[in-house]
Parts: sequence; structure tokens; C-alpha cells
Amino acid sequence: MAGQTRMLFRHVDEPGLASIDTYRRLGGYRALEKALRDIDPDELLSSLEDSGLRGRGGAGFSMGKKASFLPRGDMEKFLCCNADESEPGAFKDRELMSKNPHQLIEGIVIAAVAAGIGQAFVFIRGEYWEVADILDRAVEEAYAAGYVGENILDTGHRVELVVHRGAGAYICGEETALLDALEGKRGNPRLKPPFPAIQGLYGGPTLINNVETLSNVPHIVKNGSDWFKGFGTEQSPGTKVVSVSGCVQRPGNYEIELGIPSREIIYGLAGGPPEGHEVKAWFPGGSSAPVLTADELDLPYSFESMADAGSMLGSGSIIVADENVSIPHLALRTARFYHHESCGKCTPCREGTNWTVKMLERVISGEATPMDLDVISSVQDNIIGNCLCVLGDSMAMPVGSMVAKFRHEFEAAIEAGRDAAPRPLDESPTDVKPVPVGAAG
Amino acid sequence: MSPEFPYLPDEGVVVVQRGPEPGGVGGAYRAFGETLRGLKTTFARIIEGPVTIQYPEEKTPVYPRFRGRHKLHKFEDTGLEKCVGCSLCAAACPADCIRVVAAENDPDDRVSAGERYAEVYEINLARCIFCGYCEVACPFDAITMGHEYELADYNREDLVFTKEMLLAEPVERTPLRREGE
Amino acid sequence: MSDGWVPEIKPTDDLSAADRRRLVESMRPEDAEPVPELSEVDIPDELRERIESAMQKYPEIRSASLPALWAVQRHYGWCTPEGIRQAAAVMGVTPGYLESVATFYDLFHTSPVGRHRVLVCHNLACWLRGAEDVLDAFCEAAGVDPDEADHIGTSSEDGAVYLRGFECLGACDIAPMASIDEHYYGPLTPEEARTAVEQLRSDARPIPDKALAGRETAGGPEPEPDPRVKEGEA
Amino acid sequence: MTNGEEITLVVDGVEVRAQAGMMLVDAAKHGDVEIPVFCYEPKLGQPVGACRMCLVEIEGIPKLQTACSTPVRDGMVVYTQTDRVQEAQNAVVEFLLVNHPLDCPVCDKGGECPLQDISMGWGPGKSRVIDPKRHFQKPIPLSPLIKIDRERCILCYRCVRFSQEVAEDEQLQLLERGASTFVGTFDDRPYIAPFHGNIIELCPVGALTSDAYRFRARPWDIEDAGTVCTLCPSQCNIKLTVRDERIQRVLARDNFEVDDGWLCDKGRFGYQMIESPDRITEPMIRQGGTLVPVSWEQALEAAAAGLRDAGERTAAVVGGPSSNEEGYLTQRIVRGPLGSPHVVSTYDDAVDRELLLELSRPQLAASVADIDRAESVLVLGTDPMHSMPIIDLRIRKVVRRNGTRLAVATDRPTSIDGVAEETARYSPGAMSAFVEALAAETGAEVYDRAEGELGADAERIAGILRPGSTVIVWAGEPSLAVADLAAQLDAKLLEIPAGANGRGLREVGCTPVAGPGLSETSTGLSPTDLCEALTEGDVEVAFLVNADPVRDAPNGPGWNEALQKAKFVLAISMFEDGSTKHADVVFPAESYTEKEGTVTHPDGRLQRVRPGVPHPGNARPMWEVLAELAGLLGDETGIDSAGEALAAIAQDVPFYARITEGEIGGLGVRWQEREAARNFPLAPGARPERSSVVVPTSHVGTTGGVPGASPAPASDQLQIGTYRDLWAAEVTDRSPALRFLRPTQTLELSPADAERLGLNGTPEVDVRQNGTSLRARVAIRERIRPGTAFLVDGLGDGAGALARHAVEVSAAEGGE
Repeated sequence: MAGQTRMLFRHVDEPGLASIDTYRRLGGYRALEKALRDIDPDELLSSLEDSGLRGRGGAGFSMGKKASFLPRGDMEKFLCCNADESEPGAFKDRELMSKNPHQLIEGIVIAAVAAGIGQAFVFIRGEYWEVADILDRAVEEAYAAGYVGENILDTGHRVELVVHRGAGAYICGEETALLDALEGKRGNPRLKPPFPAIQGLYGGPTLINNVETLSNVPHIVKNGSDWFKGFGTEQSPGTKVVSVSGCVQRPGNYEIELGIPSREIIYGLAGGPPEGHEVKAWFPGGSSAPVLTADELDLPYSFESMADAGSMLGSGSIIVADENVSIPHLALRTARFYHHESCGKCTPCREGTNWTVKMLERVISGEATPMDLDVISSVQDNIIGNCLCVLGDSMAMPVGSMVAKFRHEFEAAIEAGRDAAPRPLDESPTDVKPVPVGAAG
Repeated sequence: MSPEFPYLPDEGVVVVQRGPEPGGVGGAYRAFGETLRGLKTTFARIIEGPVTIQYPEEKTPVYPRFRGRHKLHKFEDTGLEKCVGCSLCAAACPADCIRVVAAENDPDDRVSAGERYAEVYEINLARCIFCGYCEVACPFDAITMGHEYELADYNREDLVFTKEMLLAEPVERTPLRREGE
Repeated sequence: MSDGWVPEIKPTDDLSAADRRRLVESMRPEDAEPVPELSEVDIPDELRERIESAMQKYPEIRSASLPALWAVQRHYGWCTPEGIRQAAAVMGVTPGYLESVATFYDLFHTSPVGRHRVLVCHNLACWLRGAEDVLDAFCEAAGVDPDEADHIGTSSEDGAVYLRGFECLGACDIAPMASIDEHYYGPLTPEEARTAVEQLRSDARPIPDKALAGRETAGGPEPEPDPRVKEGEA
Repeated sequence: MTNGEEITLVVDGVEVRAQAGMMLVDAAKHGDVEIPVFCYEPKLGQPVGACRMCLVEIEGIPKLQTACSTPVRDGMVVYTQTDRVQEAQNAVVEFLLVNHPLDCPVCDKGGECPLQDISMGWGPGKSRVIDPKRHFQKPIPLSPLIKIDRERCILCYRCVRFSQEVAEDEQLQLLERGASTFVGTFDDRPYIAPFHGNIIELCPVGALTSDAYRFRARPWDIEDAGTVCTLCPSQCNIKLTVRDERIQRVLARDNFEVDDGWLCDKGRFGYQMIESPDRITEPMIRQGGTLVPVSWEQALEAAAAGLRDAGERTAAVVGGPSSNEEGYLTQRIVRGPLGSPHVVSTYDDAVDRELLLELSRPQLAASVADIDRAESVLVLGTDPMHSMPIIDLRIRKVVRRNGTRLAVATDRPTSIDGVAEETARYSPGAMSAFVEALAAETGAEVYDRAEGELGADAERIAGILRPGSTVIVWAGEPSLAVADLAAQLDAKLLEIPAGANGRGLREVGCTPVAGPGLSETSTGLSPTDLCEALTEGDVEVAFLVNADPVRDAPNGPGWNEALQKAKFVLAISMFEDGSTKHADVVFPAESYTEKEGTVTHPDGRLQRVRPGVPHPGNARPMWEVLAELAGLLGDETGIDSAGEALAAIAQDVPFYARITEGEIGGLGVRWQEREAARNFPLAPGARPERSSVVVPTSHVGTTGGVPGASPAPASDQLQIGTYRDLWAAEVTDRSPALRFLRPTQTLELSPADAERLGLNGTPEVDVRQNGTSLRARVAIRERIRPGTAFLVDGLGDGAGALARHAVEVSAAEGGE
């Protein structure tokens, strides 16, 4: 099928790929051997930097550069693989880990060696219990085969790897919250600076990377950074796994090169909406990206063009809504998710998500007025940029964009809600009534 | 410089224009006109009867916004006191004559609506200047200025009005003065 | 006089002053929960072993709080106060600390739950494909209130099934889906939801053909390999 | 955090000078710019940046930054008033009020509420929220002392951070997540910890309120009166909230050099004792077996007559809470006109004057703030939680934030064991042996290095003490070894005295071995001997100044008998207690809220105690009464004011020379830092070559006190140590709020001993020694050294007399 370029997903349906023997038979762990035996860590690091590999978790920061921020020295340094994939619409890491766990382990070990790290963790979300079991087995195999542990392949390198299971909190995907959760605390984001690269896990320098990013590492090491740059665009080389879900015929993970038209992904690869339906709105980068409309389907799918369109590529998860979907309901569903997942540490996010949900509920129940839509918009503006981490913005941006782009639908929803449940306007919609004031004098 | 005496005519003498001679209609009007105009008001009031108020048998009427002795209020429906003992009146009082000591409500035996009620509420009327700031400050309209002004007493201590006294229906009602009266 | 705006004053709660006084008087210094003395807490050996082995895996003991709570939940079915106390005693932290952590995360239950835990995803992708109907079907079959299940989770009366509308489970490719006893199943129809509940009631493995574990990659069959992507050898 | 480098930044167009590394919020204050904050509180440690109230615009940074967590740099340009900033501030206030009820008129915080102030100053003025707010059960008791109203909580994290990062009890926690988060405890248990009252003061809204202060007053009804709490040696600086001449509450008055701005619950809620209806408010004379109120003239005359008759057979016991003035005048009366050398202010048997001088040398004295600067701290012989609670918080702070290395060497497990790098346990009474071993380990050659367990412990402890930057916080048996240890390590000493003003009383002459200013004087009887002499009749008159030896002395029953046998007892006391029941004349004592005078902190800081409320009933300033009494006995002191009393002390104590109330001021002054410290007397004679360990002889039981050896007690015996529990105090009994904390007698022993003696599962035991017996609950504690067990002293049941004795323990017979 046109459009797919399988690098990470190569041999994905090979039976038994998750076992070390199959993985090795297909060329696995050769990159690690090469990295440990033939390249010295500094060179390794610079080749990762040269490759231009950008973080696949959402922010899109250069992975090699991030690793080079870690201070040199003998202090204990940590690597955390962020496998807390909780963004609605994203499921690429699950597939990467469950189908090919050794690719990830190999990437982790190489990255750890390159950055002089001795202790690595995989923070996997608690819901992925099955995947964590697969990963646990793979780590055991890797330990047994000497790819992980005290003296890897007799080269004197040490990398310990622990799979740490989360317990259900979206916020732990935020890198500093992930650190707190890994330290056994409530997963609250920390203030930045200090950045994790300087002072992260247990106060030590910490490199945090996404599963997909680390899974790319063996390929770069094996084939060289120039080879890697042959894929994708100049700014973001390599392939990208795009998760397509929602109102499409073939939801799933598609590994593509960035820059192909979005229409090709949604209609070409994923089959587009069911017969007779049209795309009405789509999230180009998970539920936290501002929505785009059908008019914007022909934009090339890349970091830059999505940013130009006022949205973002994020983790590369496309959610498609067709014309049967009510945007106010979609907005409420989105807001509810962030309201539920807000950690509660900073005020604008905690109260802003909470308030937005209440207002959207009123929109749907018909207790709102069009003026409330202005309040909703203004509340989203008040959240954006004022929070401790990006979770608040993640709600404010899509909800704000929905109100801006589909305001007529919200107004219609208010009307419809009012007709369905008529109630006098002067009656307070809340159950809190002020104490009446008696006649004075 | 005063002229020498005896002075001569035409020298330093100012000639003054004199009014008309008395007599005639004009003269009569000039003599009684203003007086009659005054009497018109007098006779007009005669038919209204006497204006002397037989105080203390009768009370002096006051304007609606007259600021007399304070009153505390209760909710008509629940009978709870409106005052929650927030002490804002005491803070606003320029004469420092209000003393509030609050206490916690017992939900089983509620005095006011909130958590708090005024256990002690005293106004020292000997110090009060009846400025009405307490009324303005009150967030619950619990205290208002009434129309009672007969507040003299033999003992200063008796001028300290307690909550119970302020809550009680006033015994004496003072007639209201209407606009234009 | 105020301009008609009146502060919002609500009556205090239903706890009477006498009750409150009794509550205060019942509080003894020894009721506080500092770090429990290990010798005063009776801990099942298996639980203790699990927690201790988790503690060894990390540079700092507190990192073991999530694994310890998982162990407690495995052992008792939910994070019982007694279980939390036991874990706290082993780890040398206060039970309050562990409870605080436990209540932060969605997957820890701090109240009793049914035998089989069904988490029905109702986030965007699943919702777009009819998750609400699936959840309703589950609730109807289990005989629980959908609204309660949707918001806070609830268990069926016979204690067989715990149902909860869950935020994204990370399996939008099989939407609408559910996680049953930590295994993923989807895409589900309301009919299958009802079947699953019946199977769970008899403790059978539910709807096996819908299990994610047996599925192929959703991206379709392997496309023509890109010539640039080389075979295994370096 | 700051390195002292001065930098310049521009805040709202005004150039501001500040130290590099300071947080912007603090630096802006130098330019008179206030940036609103909720969660920021430097006392709680690193900023968390959670409330987002302090957002400001910084040139060159696109996003608004939190001023509470941004360290200032040279040349930084900051705007706090731009439209963008104001919009953000309005937004945050609006968000905070989404769930905050607007019930200010009933809220206890109304009028002194930061949320009110900030809403007024930085808020939008009007809320657009019409949606329902979240509901919780309204004020529920979080502990018997604090109520929590979760609806009002704005989740600023302050209280939780206090519990986790300052007091480190970790009982108070955030539960649930996001907008449902609330503050609570495990399983809804009460939050009971010795410092938990501080969260009331930390709370920026009315969510946490003091049960005792609830609805008692509004900020405009009250007056503040600053003074010093003399309930323990911490001498924390406090602020009394006074309404209608009654104390309504006690707040902390920040003094970094003393208390860091914290207060323990004893200091915070103990004020109720002062209003106790049981207080003595009139002078009284015993007539026909009962005390009857009389006029001051009669009482003074009777007192003077009693003292005059006894003359040199008088002994004075000055209690811990007495001020320097009271102590000075008492010893002046006793030493002057009466000619007696017997003045004591502690029940521990005194050291000789040389050792006293050695240990009190100004060069050796650590200030409290020295703990912050030290690289290692040794806690020796005491649990600061019970003896000087605020030090406990400070030690935790330096360990947590400065990485200070902490060693603890005590007989009983302490509350700071958990944060210590090394701990060592010795048997009760073996402190001196341990200190000698430790001194030897650090290189003092006059001592022999110890063998076996003792040696190993000493080596471990010595291993983490850093020479040149150590503070030794100690209490217990004074010996030259302590001074030698300090000398070896070039360390500084902070001794925790038994009484609240123990150091001051000693320095103004209330010790049998030295006169005012630790001058040479004829030596009086030590407390134990004094008790015996009173019983025997060698001393006839006891003059008790704020002292209750029957309760406070380890040998309480002995003192009871001694006072009963005494011919005449003059007591100055706040309450009728075990000692005043033997008194012939009683003067009403002042509390620290009524007193005027000075006290000396254990680190040598003179502080002023100032009256905040009037004297109850007929009570009078005690300096005045004592000066009058001195006059009646023939010593015309000429003291007519508290200031003159201080001047008299300054004259007699050379190292306090010329100190005045003005110089002491609000924050106090350490005498070691004044010029006059040079007048500190030098020890006479050369230092003895080898220490003669001064062990309180009379307490030495069958096994205690033998250096280096603690022979295992017989198989059915335990060696007893006692400790003075923080709550085993009169203030606990007399303050209704604190009464629930009164400890019950508890025998703490190790699991091994419990096993050995078959006490597992036994709720109560009888502890017997040589005919005396007392009943105690059983508590099994992991960290207790096998063979030893501990009882609470100060409960009035004579447990103190068992200290260092081997006792027999058996399950209680009969039950209650």
C-alpha cells in the first residue's frame, strides 16, 4: 500500500518476534554489539545527534541534543523510557512494545551507554498489564543473554533495567510527573528549571525518551546517521508511526515518512470515514491538539505544517470525527478527560478544567446562554500559558479551537438543550441558593 | 472732613429724593401690603389646627431615613437571626461602641444561618453617634437603624443594649413623616 | 445597607455539635498513624516478600510504593486500610503516604470492588465508535447504575463484576474496547458486552476471540518492503 | 542558596539591588513591589510553583514566569503590572474562587485572610462563576485542636508540605486527584503530632482553624503582644492575641535565631493554663491547716519572719520558668541577708564550678543558627523532641536541606533517629562512658579507646562528625569529656538545660557552686543532699520560686517528705500543687504572659519576657515582691522597676555588663557576642590531667553509671532509664485543649526483652524495685537496646526514682 515505510514495524507480524531468538535471527542486538565494541560512547552520542532524530513523544525535541545535555562525570545518571502512553488516540508504543520489545531494550541500552547512564527504567502505564508482562519477559531474556546488566557483553558497561508499572494517571506521561511517580510519589509535575537532564530522578541527571524514539536508536546505530536522514523531511528525518482512530474504516498504526499529505493517511491508509460519511473535524496530534477541519485535509503531515495551521503533530495520533458527531459533545468529552486527569497541583489547570466541564455540561443541557461561550473561550485563554505543565493547555487548546471553529454548533446545542428541557431563565441553574434577604427597615 | 457749622445751603449738601407723600391706595398698600401677605400664610394655617406636638404624649414624626436606635432582625420564615456575628459593624463603627463576641452554632439548636452566630452583641448607645455605618457594613441586612429616638436613661450602664433588646420588637413606634409634609 | 448581593452562607453540615464533641473526645494520641512499628503489624509472608523484593530494585525505598500497592491489591483484591498499613510498616513510611499515593492513581481501589474488573474505555476514539452503548450494555447486564459506573465505578450486587467507564486505555485501534481483568478486548458490540458479563459471572474467560493478544497488527498486512530499509545485517 | 553576590535588576522600572540567587518574590520587596503568593513560603523549603499567583513578565522569556521560583540574575528586567500580568493574576484569582465559598462573614479567617487581600488587590472584582461549588462535610475535627473545612481549601499545599518536609510526620496528606483533591489523613484518623498547630498559621484561607480560637475574635477586635514562651528551654518568640484583656491565641513571632518561625503545640495551646480558674491570685498564709488569703503586707511579713528565723538554714529552689530577675533576687536574698549558700535551680546534681566554667565558655557556645551552618550535628544524651522541641525541627531542616550529617547517641530512641546517619544506644547512666569513648575515638589521648560494642559505636559516631564544623546538642551528665570532645572536634556545644531558663538562672547565681556571673562563692548543698538535709532537719526552710520539686525532681516522693518535715516553706506558685500543700506562705506567681523581665536562651541569648495581659486578682510583679522581701530582711536593693532589676544583674554578672532592655530588644542578644563576654571568669587552677567523671552519685544504682560497663541485669530484670515526656508537664494538665495528650505511664522495652519476659500481649505491667512499685502500660519498641527499658518521668508517680536501677517487671495483677 502506498505511503507506508516500515522500519520500526519491520517484521511486525513475524510470529515470536517478542522472543529474543527470533529477534536475533532477524538481525537484532547487532547494533548493540556494534555500539559497544566498535564505537566509543562520545562518537555514539554525536552520531545520534547527527541523525537529527526528534523525540516522538510530542514535543519533538532533538533526542541526541537532549542526551548531550547530561553532565559528564561519575555521578549516577538515569534513563527513563516513557512508556506511559495515555494520550487519547495514541497506541503506537503499545504495539511497538508488545510486538517488538527487544528493539526497545536494545535502543535503551545503546542510549544509556552513549550518555554514560547506568540505571534505566521503563515507566509503563498500569493499564498495559499484558504489555508489561511481555516487556518483563523480554528484559529477563536480555539479562540472561547478557545484553543488560553488570558487564554487558564483557565490555565493562553496566546498564540495569527495571520495568516500573504505573497505576493509571495520564499526567505521568509528563516527564517530571513521571519522575515523581517513579520515585513513588503522587505523579505531580515539577517546576522546570531544574530540567531533568540536570536534576531529575533522585536528584540525578536523567534522560527521558519516548518508546518510539528509543526504538529508532538501533536502526541509526546499525546503518549510520546519514542513512537515517534519507527518510522523512530535513527537519524531522526518519519514519513516524501514526495512530489513526475514530471514524475511519481501518484504524491502526501506520508507519510513514513525515510530509505526506494528511488526506493520504486518513483516506489512503486508514480508509477514511465509513461509506457515505465525510470528515468534519480531526485531531492531528492526539486529543490535545487543536482540531482541524475538512478543509485542512490536504496539509502535508509534518511538524511544521501542522504548527502553521495552528495545531500540532504531537505524538502523531490522528482522531477523525465525521459529520454525525456533535462538536459540543466532543468538546465535553475532551474536557472531561482532562478534568479527570488533571493532577490538581496548579490552580489554572485544576479549576479551569473543572469549570470548563461544568460550563460545557450547561451548554448541552441548555442552561447556558451564548454569552457563556465567550466565558468558555476566555477561560481557555486564561489557562493557556499559565499552568505548571502542559496538561491545562492540552485541554484549553482543543476546546478553544472547537468553540472558535464550530461556534454555530454550540449555539445550536444551547437552543436544542433549552427546547428539550425548558426552564425559566431567571431560575438559578445551581443547587446553591443564597439566603434570601428579608425586607429591611 | 466735616463742614463747619452753621453750614450754608448749596454747599456740600446732598439732595435726597423723597418718597411719595403718605395717603391714598398706594400709601395704604405700602403701609399694609407685606403684612397682609404674611397674614395670608397665618390665616391659611389657622384652619389646619394647632401644630404643637404634645410630647411626650405625642411623638415627633421622623423621616423614613431617620437614623434612630438600632434593630437586629430575624428571618421571618425560619426565625433564625440574620446576624452571623461577623463583627464587620464593629469594624465600621467610628465610635467603637459595638461589641460582638461570636460563637459556633450547634446544628441541633441553630441561632443563625451559618456556622457562626453572635453570642454577645452589644451597642453602647451612650457612645453611638448614629452615623449608620453599621447598617452599611452589614452583609446580611441584619442590623438596621430604626426610628426610635427616646433613649434617655438614668444609668449609663442601661444604655448598653444587648442582643436580646435589639432583637425585640420595638415597643414604641414613631410616626413617619411623609414627603412634602 | 448592602446592594442586594448577599454572601453565600450555607448551614453547617448534619454533624451535630454533640456528635462533633463526641468525635473530638474519642480522639486519642495513639489513634494517629505515624510509621507503624513493624513488630506490631502482622503481615502475610507472601505480601512481605513481594514488597521487600520490590524495595531492592530501586535506589530509593519509596520508589517501591507503586509495586507495594499493586502487591496489596493483588493480595486483598483492593487496597484495604490494613493492607496499606502492612505495606507501610514494611517500607517504613506512614500509611497516610501510601494512601495518598493510592488515591492519586485510578487503578488502585481504596474501597471494595467486584471479583472481575471491567474498565470500559469511553474516551474520544472509543466514544466516536459507540463506547457509550457498550458501557450501557455492560451496566445493564451487570445491573448497575450506568451513571455511577461512568463516573466513579461500581460493582454488581453479586460481587462478580466491577464496572467503570475509563479514560483512554491506549487501544483506539480496537475501539470500542474494554479491559477485563487486565486484558484488552475489542472491538466490542453491546451484545458481546452482555455475553462477557455472563461469562464473568461464571468466572469463565470472557469473549476469547475478541482478545487483543491474538490480533494481528492493525496496520494491515506487511507492505512491500522499502528498498532503503535493509535486512537485518549491519 | 544565595552566594552573597549583589546584583541589580529592574522591577517595574525601578532599580532594585538584591543578592544573586534570591527568589524574585523576595527581591522585588526590596523595590517595594509586592508580588502576591499563596503556596510560596520559604520556611517550607523549595518553592513548588503550584498556585500560579505570582506570575510575572520577564524580558526575554516569552512565557510568564512564577516569581516564587525564579532566582534573580543581574540585569533582569521584570514587569509585575502589565496588562498581560494583570490578566493572568485576575485569571488565577478567578480560578481560585471557582470552588472557594464566599462565606467570609462567618469564616474565622475573615479580616486576616491572604485570599481576601489578594482577591481585593489582584482579583478581577467580579466572578463569572455561577456553577455549583464542591461540597464537603463542613468543619470536621482534624485533631482535637484543629478543625478542617475542606470547602475553603485552595489546595496551596502548605499544610501538607509542613507535615512532609518540616515536621516530617507525614500524617497529613493530599488524597484523591485533580479538582477532587482534598487534605486528609490515613483512614480519617486524627492528625496528632507535636507541631501540627503550625498548619493553622500556614493556611492562607480559613480551611484550618484552631478549635480554641474559633470565632473568638476578629483582627480588629484584638491586640498583639510580643513575648517569649517559657514553657521549655526553646524559648520561642511568640505573639499573644489579646482581646478584652484575655489571651485568645498564641502565634509564632519569627526569629530565625531562635525558632525559625515555628511553635510546638505546647507553646501554641498551653496559654489556656494561664486562664485556669485554679490559679492562685492572692497571697496566702496557712492558718489552722488551710491556706487563707491575706493582704500582701501580712504575707510578706510572715514570709520575712519565717526566713529571718531560719537564716542560714534556708534553701531556695528556683524553678525553670523563673526569669533572670526572679532568680537573681532570690539568690541575693538567700546569700545576702540570710547568709545561706543553698540555692539550686535544677534537680540534677550539680557539677563543680570548674567544669561549669569549662562547659559555659563563650568560645565553645553554639548558637542555634550555628546548627544551620554546621556540616555535622551530634545529638548526645537527649531527645530534642521532648527536651527542646524546636531544635528537633531545625535538625530535620538542616539534614533535609543542607545535607548535614547527623549522629545520635542516646540511651532512649529519639524521634530524629529516622533522619540520622548513625545512631548509637548506651545503657541509662552510661553517657559519660560513651562520651569518653567518643572523645578517645576523635583523638583525645587522655581517654582510653573503648573495646567491644561501646568502642564500635563510638567509632561509627565519630566517623561522621566533621572536625571544625560540628555542633553538639547535648544534655545529661556533664563531664570534662564533653568539653574535651568538643575541643578535639573544634566543635561547638549547645547544652539543653532541664529548666526553661536553666542557663539564665545558673548565670545569675542560682546554683550552689557559683554566685552571680558564675563567681566563686561558698558551696551549697546539691539538690539531692538538700532534700536529705531538709528531711534530716539540717536545713529548716525551703523557699520555692516557681518550683514544684514534688513533681519535677526525679526523687519526687523524697521531696514530698522533705517539704513536709521542713519548718517553714515559702512558695511562689501559680497553682496549688504537690509542693504548695506544704507551704506556710504562698505568693501568687506570674505567668510568662504577665511577667516583665529577661530570660537567657540555652545558647546565651538574652530575651525579654513582656506582659501582654494584666495580673490576675491580687498578683503583683514578682521582682517587686522579692525586692520588697529583701528590704524587709535588711537588703535595701533600691530596685523599683524591672529595668533596675536587670541593671542590678548586669552589675553583678560581669559578662552581662551594661546590658539593657533596649539592647535586648525584640529579638534578643547573645551575651557571647557582646564585648562584655571577655569578662567571663577563667577557670581557676589548671585543668585536671585526666577527667574525674562527675556522675551524680546519689542516683547511681546497682548497675548504672559505671563507665564502660553495663553488666546485664539479672534475667528477669530490666535497667530503667527515664525521660521527661514533652507532655508530662503541668501545662498539659491545666490546659483543657491539651489534656488529651497527658501521657500515661508506659514501659517501653525491646522486642527481645518482651519475648524474654513473656510480656508479648500483656497490656499492663507492675514495675518493682526495692519495695517501690508502679504500674505502666507496655510498649514494644524496635530501637530500644535490649536489657533496658524506659519510663516517663514527671507524672508524679515517682518513676524518676527508678532511673538507672534494675527493676523487676511482671504482668499487672488484678487489673484496674
